[in-house]
Amino acid sequence: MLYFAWVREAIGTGSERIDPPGEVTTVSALIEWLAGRSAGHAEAFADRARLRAAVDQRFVPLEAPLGDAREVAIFPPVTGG
Amino acid sequence: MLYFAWVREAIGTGSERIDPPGEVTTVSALIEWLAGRSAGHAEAFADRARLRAAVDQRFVPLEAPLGDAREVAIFPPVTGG
Amino acid sequence: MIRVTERPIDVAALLDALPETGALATFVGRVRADDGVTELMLEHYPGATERALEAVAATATERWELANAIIVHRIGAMAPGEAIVFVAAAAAHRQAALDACAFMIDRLKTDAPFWKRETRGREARWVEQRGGDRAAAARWDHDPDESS
Amino acid sequence: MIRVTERPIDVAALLDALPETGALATFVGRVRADDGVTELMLEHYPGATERALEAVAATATERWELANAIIVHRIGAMAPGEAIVFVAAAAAHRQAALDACAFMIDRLKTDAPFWKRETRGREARWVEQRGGDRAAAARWDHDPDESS
Repeated sequence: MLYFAWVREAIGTGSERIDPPGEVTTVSALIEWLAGRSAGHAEAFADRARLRAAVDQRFVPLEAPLGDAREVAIFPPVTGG
Repeated sequence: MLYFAWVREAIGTGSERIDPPGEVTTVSALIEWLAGRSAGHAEAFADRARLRAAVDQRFVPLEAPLGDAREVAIFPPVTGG
Repeated sequence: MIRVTERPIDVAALLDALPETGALATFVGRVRADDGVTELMLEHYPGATERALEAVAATATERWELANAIIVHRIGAMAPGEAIVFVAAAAAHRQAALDACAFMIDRLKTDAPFWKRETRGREARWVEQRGGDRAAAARWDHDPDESS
Repeated sequence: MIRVTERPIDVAALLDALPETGALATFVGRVRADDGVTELMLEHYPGATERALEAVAATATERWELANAIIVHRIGAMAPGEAIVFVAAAAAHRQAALDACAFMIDRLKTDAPFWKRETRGREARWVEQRGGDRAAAARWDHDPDESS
Protein backbone atom coordinates (compact mmCIF):
# COMPACT_ATOMS: atom_id res chain seq x y z
CA MET A 1 0.00 0.00 0.00
CA LEU A 2 1.06 3.57 -0.74
CA TYR A 3 -0.48 6.61 0.90
CA PHE A 4 -0.05 10.26 -0.05
CA ALA A 5 -0.73 13.76 1.32
CA TRP A 6 -3.14 13.92 4.29
CA VAL A 7 -3.99 10.21 3.92
CA ARG A 8 -0.31 9.46 4.57
CA GLU A 9 -0.19 11.89 7.49
CA ALA A 10 -3.32 10.45 9.13
CA ILE A 11 -2.06 6.88 8.82
CA GLY A 12 1.42 7.84 9.92
CA THR A 13 3.29 6.09 7.11
CA GLY A 14 3.65 6.41 3.35
CA SER A 15 3.76 2.67 2.68
CA GLU A 16 3.01 -0.67 4.26
CA ARG A 17 2.83 -4.32 3.20
CA ILE A 18 -0.52 -5.96 3.73
CA ASP A 19 -2.07 -9.39 3.23
CA PRO A 20 -5.84 -8.92 2.98
CA PRO A 21 -8.23 -11.91 3.17
CA GLY A 22 -9.53 -13.45 -0.04
CA GLU A 23 -12.94 -11.78 0.13
CA VAL A 24 -11.32 -8.35 -0.34
CA THR A 25 -11.58 -8.13 -4.13
CA THR A 26 -12.15 -4.40 -4.81
CA VAL A 27 -10.39 -1.15 -3.86
CA SER A 28 -13.48 -0.17 -1.89
CA ALA A 29 -13.47 -3.42 0.11
CA LEU A 30 -9.73 -2.99 0.70
CA ILE A 31 -10.30 0.50 2.14
CA GLU A 32 -13.01 -0.90 4.44
CA TRP A 33 -10.69 -3.64 5.62
CA LEU A 34 -7.75 -1.22 6.08
CA ALA A 35 -9.92 1.16 8.15
CA GLY A 36 -9.94 -1.44 10.94
CA ARG A 37 -6.16 -1.55 11.29
CA SER A 38 -5.73 1.59 13.42
CA ALA A 39 -7.35 4.82 14.51
CA GLY A 40 -5.20 6.60 11.92
CA HIS A 41 -6.46 4.34 9.13
CA ALA A 42 -10.06 4.89 10.31
CA GLU A 43 -9.57 8.66 10.26
CA ALA A 44 -7.90 8.67 6.85
CA PHE A 45 -10.66 6.57 5.29
CA ALA A 46 -13.67 8.18 7.05
CA ASP A 47 -14.88 10.11 4.00
CA ARG A 48 -14.78 8.00 0.83
CA ALA A 49 -15.79 10.97 -1.32
CA ARG A 50 -12.40 12.54 -0.61
CA LEU A 51 -10.40 9.47 -1.63
CA ARG A 52 -8.92 8.45 -4.96
CA ALA A 53 -7.02 5.28 -5.84
CA ALA A 54 -4.48 3.80 -8.22
CA VAL A 55 -3.85 0.10 -8.85
CA ASP A 56 -0.40 -0.67 -10.18
CA GLN A 57 0.03 3.07 -10.88
CA ARG A 58 -3.17 3.40 -12.93
CA PHE A 59 -5.98 5.62 -11.64
CA VAL A 60 -9.15 3.61 -10.99
CA PRO A 61 -12.59 4.20 -9.48
CA LEU A 62 -12.99 2.90 -5.92
CA GLU A 63 -15.26 0.14 -7.23
CA ALA A 64 -12.45 -1.26 -9.38
CA PRO A 65 -11.38 -4.89 -8.84
CA LEU A 66 -7.97 -5.50 -7.29
CA GLY A 67 -7.12 -8.46 -9.50
CA ASP A 68 -3.47 -9.46 -9.00
CA ALA A 69 -2.46 -5.94 -7.99
CA ARG A 70 1.04 -5.61 -6.54
CA GLU A 71 0.80 -1.90 -5.66
CA VAL A 72 -2.33 -0.06 -4.50
CA ALA A 73 -2.24 3.65 -3.65
CA ILE A 74 -4.87 5.66 -1.75
CA PHE A 75 -4.74 9.47 -1.79
CA PRO A 76 -6.79 12.70 -1.95
CA PRO A 77 -7.82 14.32 -5.26
CA VAL A 78 -4.69 15.63 -6.96
CA THR A 79 -3.69 19.32 -6.81
CA GLY A 80 -0.62 19.75 -9.00
CA GLY A 81 0.16 22.33 -11.65
CA MET B 1 -0.39 60.49 -48.07
CA LEU B 2 1.38 57.42 -46.75
CA TYR B 3 1.65 54.12 -48.64
CA PHE B 4 2.83 50.75 -47.33
CA ALA B 5 3.88 47.32 -48.63
CA TRP B 6 2.99 46.60 -52.29
CA VAL B 7 0.93 49.80 -52.52
CA ARG B 8 4.11 51.73 -51.73
CA GLU B 9 6.12 49.64 -54.21
CA ALA B 10 3.60 50.12 -57.03
CA ILE B 11 3.43 53.89 -56.51
CA GLY B 12 7.19 54.15 -56.09
CA THR B 13 7.15 56.23 -52.93
CA GLY B 14 6.09 55.79 -49.31
CA SER B 15 4.76 59.33 -48.91
CA GLU B 16 3.66 62.35 -50.88
CA ARG B 17 1.96 65.66 -50.21
CA ILE B 18 -1.28 66.19 -52.10
CA ASP B 19 -3.90 68.90 -52.49
CA PRO B 20 -7.11 67.24 -53.67
CA PRO B 21 -10.04 69.32 -54.98
CA GLY B 22 -12.91 70.17 -52.65
CA GLU B 23 -15.27 67.51 -54.02
CA VAL B 24 -12.96 64.75 -52.71
CA THR B 25 -14.61 64.23 -49.31
CA THR B 26 -14.16 60.47 -48.64
CA VAL B 27 -11.24 58.02 -48.63
CA SER B 28 -12.85 56.24 -51.56
CA ALA B 29 -13.07 59.46 -53.61
CA LEU B 30 -9.48 60.25 -52.68
CA ILE B 31 -8.31 56.87 -53.98
CA GLU B 32 -10.21 57.47 -57.24
CA TRP B 33 -8.59 60.88 -57.63
CA LEU B 34 -5.10 59.56 -56.75
CA ALA B 35 -5.43 56.75 -59.32
CA GLY B 36 -5.19 59.38 -62.07
CA ARG B 37 -1.82 60.69 -60.91
CA SER B 38 0.37 57.99 -62.51
CA ALA B 39 0.40 54.49 -63.94
CA GLY B 40 1.83 53.36 -60.60
CA HIS B 41 -1.07 54.89 -58.68
CA ALA B 42 -3.54 53.31 -61.11
CA GLU B 43 -1.94 49.88 -60.62
CA ALA B 44 -1.81 50.20 -56.82
CA PHE B 45 -5.46 51.19 -56.62
CA ALA B 46 -6.87 48.85 -59.28
CA ASP B 47 -8.50 46.41 -56.80
CA ARG B 48 -10.31 48.24 -54.00
CA ALA B 49 -11.08 44.96 -52.20
CA ARG B 50 -7.36 44.63 -51.44
CA LEU B 51 -7.00 48.11 -49.94
CA ARG B 52 -7.34 49.34 -46.37
CA ALA B 53 -7.04 52.88 -45.03
CA ALA B 54 -6.25 54.93 -41.96
CA VAL B 55 -7.12 58.58 -41.40
CA ASP B 56 -4.87 60.35 -38.91
CA GLN B 57 -3.60 56.90 -37.83
CA ARG B 58 -7.06 55.43 -37.17
CA PHE B 59 -8.28 52.51 -39.29
CA VAL B 60 -11.40 53.44 -41.23
CA PRO B 61 -13.62 51.89 -43.94
CA LEU B 62 -12.98 53.24 -47.46
CA GLU B 63 -16.34 55.04 -47.31
CA ALA B 64 -15.19 57.13 -44.34
CA PRO B 65 -15.21 60.93 -44.66
CA LEU B 66 -11.85 62.70 -44.82
CA GLY B 67 -12.92 65.64 -42.66
CA ASP B 68 -9.89 67.76 -41.77
CA ALA B 69 -7.50 64.81 -42.08
CA ARG B 70 -3.81 65.70 -42.03
CA GLU B 71 -2.48 62.17 -42.68
CA VAL B 72 -4.15 59.52 -44.84
CA ALA B 73 -2.58 56.08 -45.32
CA ILE B 74 -3.48 53.45 -47.94
CA PHE B 75 -2.17 49.89 -47.60
CA PRO B 76 -2.97 46.17 -48.02
CA PRO B 77 -4.63 44.09 -45.28
CA VAL B 78 -2.16 43.74 -42.41
CA THR B 79 -0.07 40.58 -41.92
CA GLY B 80 1.90 41.01 -38.68
CA GLY B 81 2.38 38.69 -35.75
CA MET C 1 10.23 15.87 -22.72
CA ILE C 2 8.94 15.61 -19.18
CA ARG C 3 10.84 16.13 -15.96
CA VAL C 4 10.00 16.00 -12.24
CA THR C 5 12.60 17.86 -10.23
CA GLU C 6 13.42 19.03 -6.72
CA ARG C 7 15.56 21.82 -8.13
CA PRO C 8 14.43 25.29 -9.25
CA ILE C 9 13.07 25.36 -12.79
CA ASP C 10 15.33 27.34 -15.13
CA VAL C 11 12.79 28.71 -17.62
CA ALA C 12 15.37 30.54 -19.74
CA ALA C 13 17.51 27.42 -20.16
CA LEU C 14 14.45 25.38 -21.14
CA LEU C 15 13.48 27.97 -23.74
CA ASP C 16 17.00 28.03 -25.16
CA ALA C 17 16.87 24.29 -25.74
CA LEU C 18 13.67 24.44 -27.81
CA PRO C 19 13.68 24.12 -31.60
CA GLU C 20 13.02 27.34 -33.53
CA THR C 21 9.57 26.45 -34.79
CA GLY C 22 7.03 28.89 -36.15
CA ALA C 23 5.09 29.08 -32.90
CA LEU C 24 5.96 28.49 -29.27
CA ALA C 25 3.47 28.81 -26.44
CA THR C 26 4.61 28.49 -22.84
CA PHE C 27 3.06 28.60 -19.41
CA VAL C 28 4.74 29.10 -16.04
CA GLY C 29 2.83 28.52 -12.80
CA ARG C 30 4.42 30.03 -9.70
CA VAL C 31 3.83 30.01 -5.97
CA ARG C 32 1.68 33.09 -5.46
CA ALA C 33 3.33 35.71 -3.31
CA ASP C 34 0.15 37.63 -2.57
CA ASP C 35 -1.96 35.32 -0.40
CA GLY C 36 0.15 34.84 2.71
CA VAL C 37 1.75 31.52 1.77
CA THR C 38 5.26 31.28 3.21
CA GLU C 39 6.11 27.83 1.82
CA LEU C 40 4.60 25.43 -0.67
CA MET C 41 5.38 21.73 -0.49
CA LEU C 42 4.70 19.48 -3.47
CA GLU C 43 4.33 15.76 -2.82
CA HIS C 44 4.09 13.31 -5.71
CA TYR C 45 3.71 9.63 -6.54
CA PRO C 46 7.06 8.59 -7.99
CA GLY C 47 6.67 6.57 -11.17
CA ALA C 48 2.96 7.24 -11.58
CA THR C 49 3.67 10.97 -11.90
CA GLU C 50 6.15 10.55 -14.72
CA ARG C 51 3.78 8.15 -16.47
CA ALA C 52 0.90 10.64 -16.20
CA LEU C 53 2.99 13.55 -17.51
CA GLU C 54 4.28 11.44 -20.40
CA ALA C 55 0.70 10.58 -21.31
CA VAL C 56 -0.38 14.26 -21.24
CA ALA C 57 2.58 15.32 -23.42
CA ALA C 58 2.09 12.41 -25.83
CA THR C 59 -1.62 13.15 -26.23
CA ALA C 60 -0.89 16.83 -26.96
CA THR C 61 1.90 15.98 -29.40
CA GLU C 62 -0.35 13.68 -31.39
CA ARG C 63 -3.49 15.83 -31.28
CA TRP C 64 -1.78 19.08 -32.37
CA GLU C 65 1.17 17.63 -34.34
CA LEU C 66 3.68 19.35 -32.08
CA ALA C 67 7.36 19.63 -32.87
CA ASN C 68 7.98 19.57 -29.13
CA ALA C 69 6.05 19.24 -25.89
CA ILE C 70 7.67 19.97 -22.54
CA ILE C 71 6.35 19.56 -19.02
CA VAL C 72 8.65 20.28 -16.08
CA HIS C 73 7.15 20.01 -12.61
CA ARG C 74 8.82 20.96 -9.37
CA ILE C 75 8.47 18.81 -6.23
CA GLY C 76 9.49 19.38 -2.61
CA ALA C 77 9.54 22.68 -0.72
CA MET C 78 9.48 26.01 -2.50
CA ALA C 79 9.12 29.70 -1.70
CA PRO C 80 6.70 32.35 -3.03
CA GLY C 81 7.64 33.41 -6.55
CA GLU C 82 9.32 30.12 -7.43
CA ALA C 83 8.10 28.21 -10.47
CA ILE C 84 5.96 25.13 -9.76
CA VAL C 85 5.42 24.08 -13.34
CA PHE C 86 6.64 24.93 -16.84
CA VAL C 87 4.76 23.83 -19.95
CA ALA C 88 5.77 24.50 -23.55
CA ALA C 89 4.28 23.56 -26.90
CA ALA C 90 6.19 24.15 -30.14
CA ALA C 91 4.35 23.84 -33.44
CA ALA C 92 4.35 25.19 -36.97
CA HIS C 93 1.24 27.32 -36.33
CA ARG C 94 0.14 29.47 -33.43
CA GLN C 95 -3.29 28.01 -32.74
CA ALA C 96 -1.85 24.52 -32.32
CA ALA C 97 0.84 25.80 -29.95
CA LEU C 98 -1.60 27.88 -27.87
CA ASP C 99 -4.24 25.16 -27.62
CA ALA C 100 -1.73 22.40 -26.84
CA CYS C 101 -0.12 24.50 -24.10
CA ALA C 102 -3.50 25.22 -22.46
CA PHE C 103 -4.47 21.54 -22.81
CA MET C 104 -1.32 20.32 -21.09
CA ILE C 105 -1.60 22.61 -18.07
CA ASP C 106 -5.33 21.89 -17.71
CA ARG C 107 -4.84 18.15 -17.99
CA LEU C 108 -1.86 17.76 -15.71
CA LYS C 109 -3.83 19.49 -12.96
CA THR C 110 -6.35 16.65 -12.91
CA ASP C 111 -4.34 13.71 -14.26
CA ALA C 112 -0.95 13.87 -12.53
CA PRO C 113 -0.56 12.69 -8.91
CA PHE C 114 0.78 15.80 -7.17
CA TRP C 115 -0.46 17.21 -3.89
CA LYS C 116 0.17 20.75 -2.62
CA ARG C 117 0.56 21.66 1.02
CA GLU C 118 0.57 25.38 1.82
CA THR C 119 2.22 26.79 4.92
CA ARG C 120 1.15 30.19 6.24
CA GLY C 121 3.35 31.03 9.20
CA ARG C 122 2.83 28.08 11.60
CA GLU C 123 -0.25 26.68 9.91
CA ALA C 124 0.00 24.07 7.16
CA ARG C 125 -2.92 22.75 5.13
CA TRP C 126 -3.38 20.50 2.13
CA VAL C 127 -4.84 22.30 -0.87
CA GLU C 128 -8.30 21.08 -1.97
CA GLN C 129 -8.98 20.28 -5.62
CA ARG C 130 -11.02 22.97 -7.35
CA GLY C 131 -14.12 22.16 -9.37
CA GLY C 132 -12.92 24.68 -11.94
CA ASP C 133 -9.83 22.56 -12.59
CA ARG C 134 -11.95 19.54 -13.44
CA ALA C 135 -14.13 21.65 -15.73
CA ALA C 136 -11.07 23.14 -17.44
CA ALA C 137 -9.66 19.68 -18.09
CA ALA C 138 -13.01 18.28 -19.26
CA ARG C 139 -13.48 20.96 -21.94
CA TRP C 140 -10.73 19.27 -23.96
CA ASP C 141 -12.62 15.98 -24.11
CA HIS C 142 -14.55 17.17 -27.17
CA ASP C 143 -13.19 20.45 -28.39
CA PRO C 144 -14.84 22.05 -31.43
CA ASP C 145 -11.97 24.56 -31.59
CA GLU C 146 -9.40 21.89 -32.21
CA SER C 147 -9.18 22.50 -35.94
CA SER C 148 -9.42 26.30 -35.75
CA MET D 1 4.72 47.28 -22.13
CA ILE D 2 4.89 47.35 -25.89
CA ARG D 3 7.95 47.67 -28.10
CA VAL D 4 8.62 47.76 -31.83
CA THR D 5 12.25 46.97 -32.56
CA GLU D 6 14.68 46.35 -35.40
CA ARG D 7 16.87 44.30 -33.07
CA PRO D 8 16.57 40.58 -32.25
CA ILE D 9 14.04 39.85 -29.51
CA ASP D 10 15.73 38.56 -26.35
CA VAL D 11 13.01 36.30 -24.94
CA ALA D 12 14.99 35.25 -21.87
CA ALA D 13 15.68 38.86 -20.87
CA LEU D 14 12.01 39.73 -21.29
CA LEU D 15 10.99 36.80 -19.09
CA ASP D 16 13.50 37.78 -16.42
CA ALA D 17 11.98 41.24 -16.19
CA LEU D 18 8.46 39.94 -15.52
CA PRO D 19 6.92 39.99 -12.04
CA GLU D 20 6.62 36.61 -10.32
CA THR D 21 2.86 36.26 -10.56
CA GLY D 22 0.92 33.04 -10.12
CA ALA D 23 0.55 32.47 -13.85
CA LEU D 24 2.53 33.54 -16.89
CA ALA D 25 1.58 32.64 -20.45
CA THR D 26 3.85 33.54 -23.33
CA PHE D 27 3.86 33.17 -27.09
CA VAL D 28 6.79 33.46 -29.50
CA GLY D 29 6.21 33.61 -33.25
CA ARG D 30 9.25 32.89 -35.39
CA VAL D 31 10.19 32.94 -39.04
CA ARG D 32 9.51 29.39 -40.13
CA ALA D 33 12.58 27.57 -41.31
CA ASP D 34 10.75 24.78 -43.09
CA ASP D 35 9.03 26.42 -46.04
CA GLY D 36 11.89 27.75 -48.12
CA VAL D 37 11.85 31.34 -46.87
CA THR D 38 15.37 32.79 -46.85
CA GLU D 39 14.45 36.24 -45.49
CA LEU D 40 11.42 37.85 -43.94
CA MET D 41 10.98 41.61 -44.06
CA LEU D 42 8.53 43.32 -41.72
CA GLU D 43 7.28 46.77 -42.72
CA HIS D 44 5.18 48.83 -40.32
CA TYR D 45 3.35 52.13 -39.97
CA PRO D 46 5.35 54.10 -37.39
CA GLY D 47 3.15 55.67 -34.76
CA ALA D 48 -0.01 53.83 -35.77
CA THR D 49 1.68 50.50 -34.96
CA GLU D 50 2.59 51.51 -31.43
CA ARG D 51 -0.90 52.90 -30.91
CA ALA D 52 -2.51 49.65 -32.09
CA LEU D 53 -0.27 47.48 -29.89
CA GLU D 54 -0.94 49.71 -26.87
CA ALA D 55 -4.66 49.31 -27.48
CA VAL D 56 -4.40 45.50 -27.70
CA ALA D 57 -2.34 45.30 -24.49
CA ALA D 58 -4.62 47.74 -22.65
CA THR D 59 -7.76 45.83 -23.66
CA ALA D 60 -6.24 42.54 -22.46
CA THR D 61 -5.04 44.07 -19.19
CA GLU D 62 -8.49 45.40 -18.40
CA ARG D 63 -10.47 42.35 -19.57
CA TRP D 64 -8.36 39.77 -17.69
CA GLU D 65 -7.06 41.95 -14.83
CA LEU D 66 -3.47 41.28 -15.82
CA ALA D 67 -0.49 42.13 -13.64
CA ASN D 68 1.46 42.63 -16.84
CA ALA D 69 0.95 42.56 -20.61
CA ILE D 70 3.88 42.59 -23.01
CA ILE D 71 3.97 42.79 -26.78
CA VAL D 72 7.33 43.04 -28.54
CA HIS D 73 7.29 43.03 -32.34
CA ARG D 74 10.29 42.89 -34.62
CA ILE D 75 10.52 44.99 -37.79
CA GLY D 76 12.98 45.00 -40.67
CA ALA D 77 14.80 42.03 -42.19
CA MET D 78 15.14 38.75 -40.32
CA ALA D 79 16.31 35.20 -40.96
CA PRO D 80 14.54 31.84 -40.49
CA GLY D 81 14.35 30.91 -36.82
CA GLU D 82 14.40 34.51 -35.58
CA ALA D 83 11.56 35.73 -33.39
CA ILE D 84 9.00 37.99 -35.07
CA VAL D 85 6.81 38.60 -32.05
CA PHE D 86 6.79 37.96 -28.31
CA VAL D 87 3.61 38.20 -26.25
CA ALA D 88 3.30 37.64 -22.50
CA ALA D 89 0.41 37.84 -20.06
CA ALA D 90 1.00 37.68 -16.30
CA ALA D 91 -1.97 37.16 -13.99
CA ALA D 92 -2.90 35.64 -10.67
CA HIS D 93 -4.65 32.67 -12.31
CA ARG D 94 -3.81 30.47 -15.25
CA GLN D 95 -6.96 30.80 -17.32
CA ALA D 96 -6.68 34.60 -17.38
CA ALA D 97 -3.03 34.41 -18.44
CA LEU D 98 -3.65 31.80 -21.15
CA ASP D 99 -6.71 33.55 -22.58
CA ALA D 100 -5.12 37.00 -22.51
CA CYS D 101 -2.00 35.72 -24.29
CA ALA D 102 -4.05 34.07 -27.04
CA PHE D 103 -6.21 37.20 -27.34
CA MET D 104 -3.21 39.48 -27.79
CA ILE D 105 -1.55 37.42 -30.53
CA ASP D 106 -4.86 36.93 -32.35
CA ARG D 107 -5.76 40.62 -32.16
CA LEU D 108 -2.42 42.07 -33.13
CA LYS D 109 -2.51 39.98 -36.30
CA THR D 110 -5.57 41.86 -37.50
CA ASP D 111 -5.29 45.21 -35.69
CA ALA D 112 -1.64 46.25 -35.96
CA PRO D 113 -0.26 47.71 -39.21
CA PHE D 114 2.56 45.34 -40.09
CA TRP D 115 3.21 43.80 -43.49
CA LYS D 116 5.36 40.75 -44.17
CA ARG D 117 7.40 40.23 -47.31
CA GLU D 118 8.88 36.77 -47.79
CA THR D 119 11.95 36.16 -49.91
CA ARG D 120 12.63 32.68 -51.31
CA GLY D 121 15.93 32.79 -53.15
CA ARG D 122 15.47 35.56 -55.74
CA GLU D 123 11.70 35.79 -55.47
CA ALA D 124 10.04 38.18 -53.01
CA ARG D 125 6.30 38.35 -52.37
CA TRP D 126 4.03 40.15 -49.93
CA VAL D 127 2.18 37.78 -47.62
CA GLU D 128 -1.62 37.76 -48.02
CA GLN D 129 -3.87 38.08 -44.98
CA ARG D 130 -5.44 34.76 -43.99
CA GLY D 131 -9.16 34.42 -43.40
CA GLY D 132 -8.33 32.25 -40.41
CA ASP D 133 -6.57 35.20 -38.77
CA ARG D 134 -9.71 37.32 -39.01
CA ALA D 135 -11.80 34.47 -37.59
CA ALA D 136 -9.34 33.93 -34.74
CA ALA D 137 -9.48 37.61 -33.82
CA ALA D 138 -13.27 37.78 -34.14
CA ARG D 139 -13.86 34.93 -31.70
CA TRP D 140 -12.80 37.28 -28.88
CA ASP D 141 -15.56 39.78 -29.69
CA HIS D 142 -18.02 37.85 -27.52
CA ASP D 143 -16.27 35.12 -25.63
CA PRO D 144 -18.35 32.84 -23.39
CA ASP D 145 -15.12 31.38 -21.97
CA GLU D 146 -14.01 34.69 -20.55
CA SER D 147 -15.05 33.87 -16.99
CA SER D 148 -14.00 30.22 -17.07
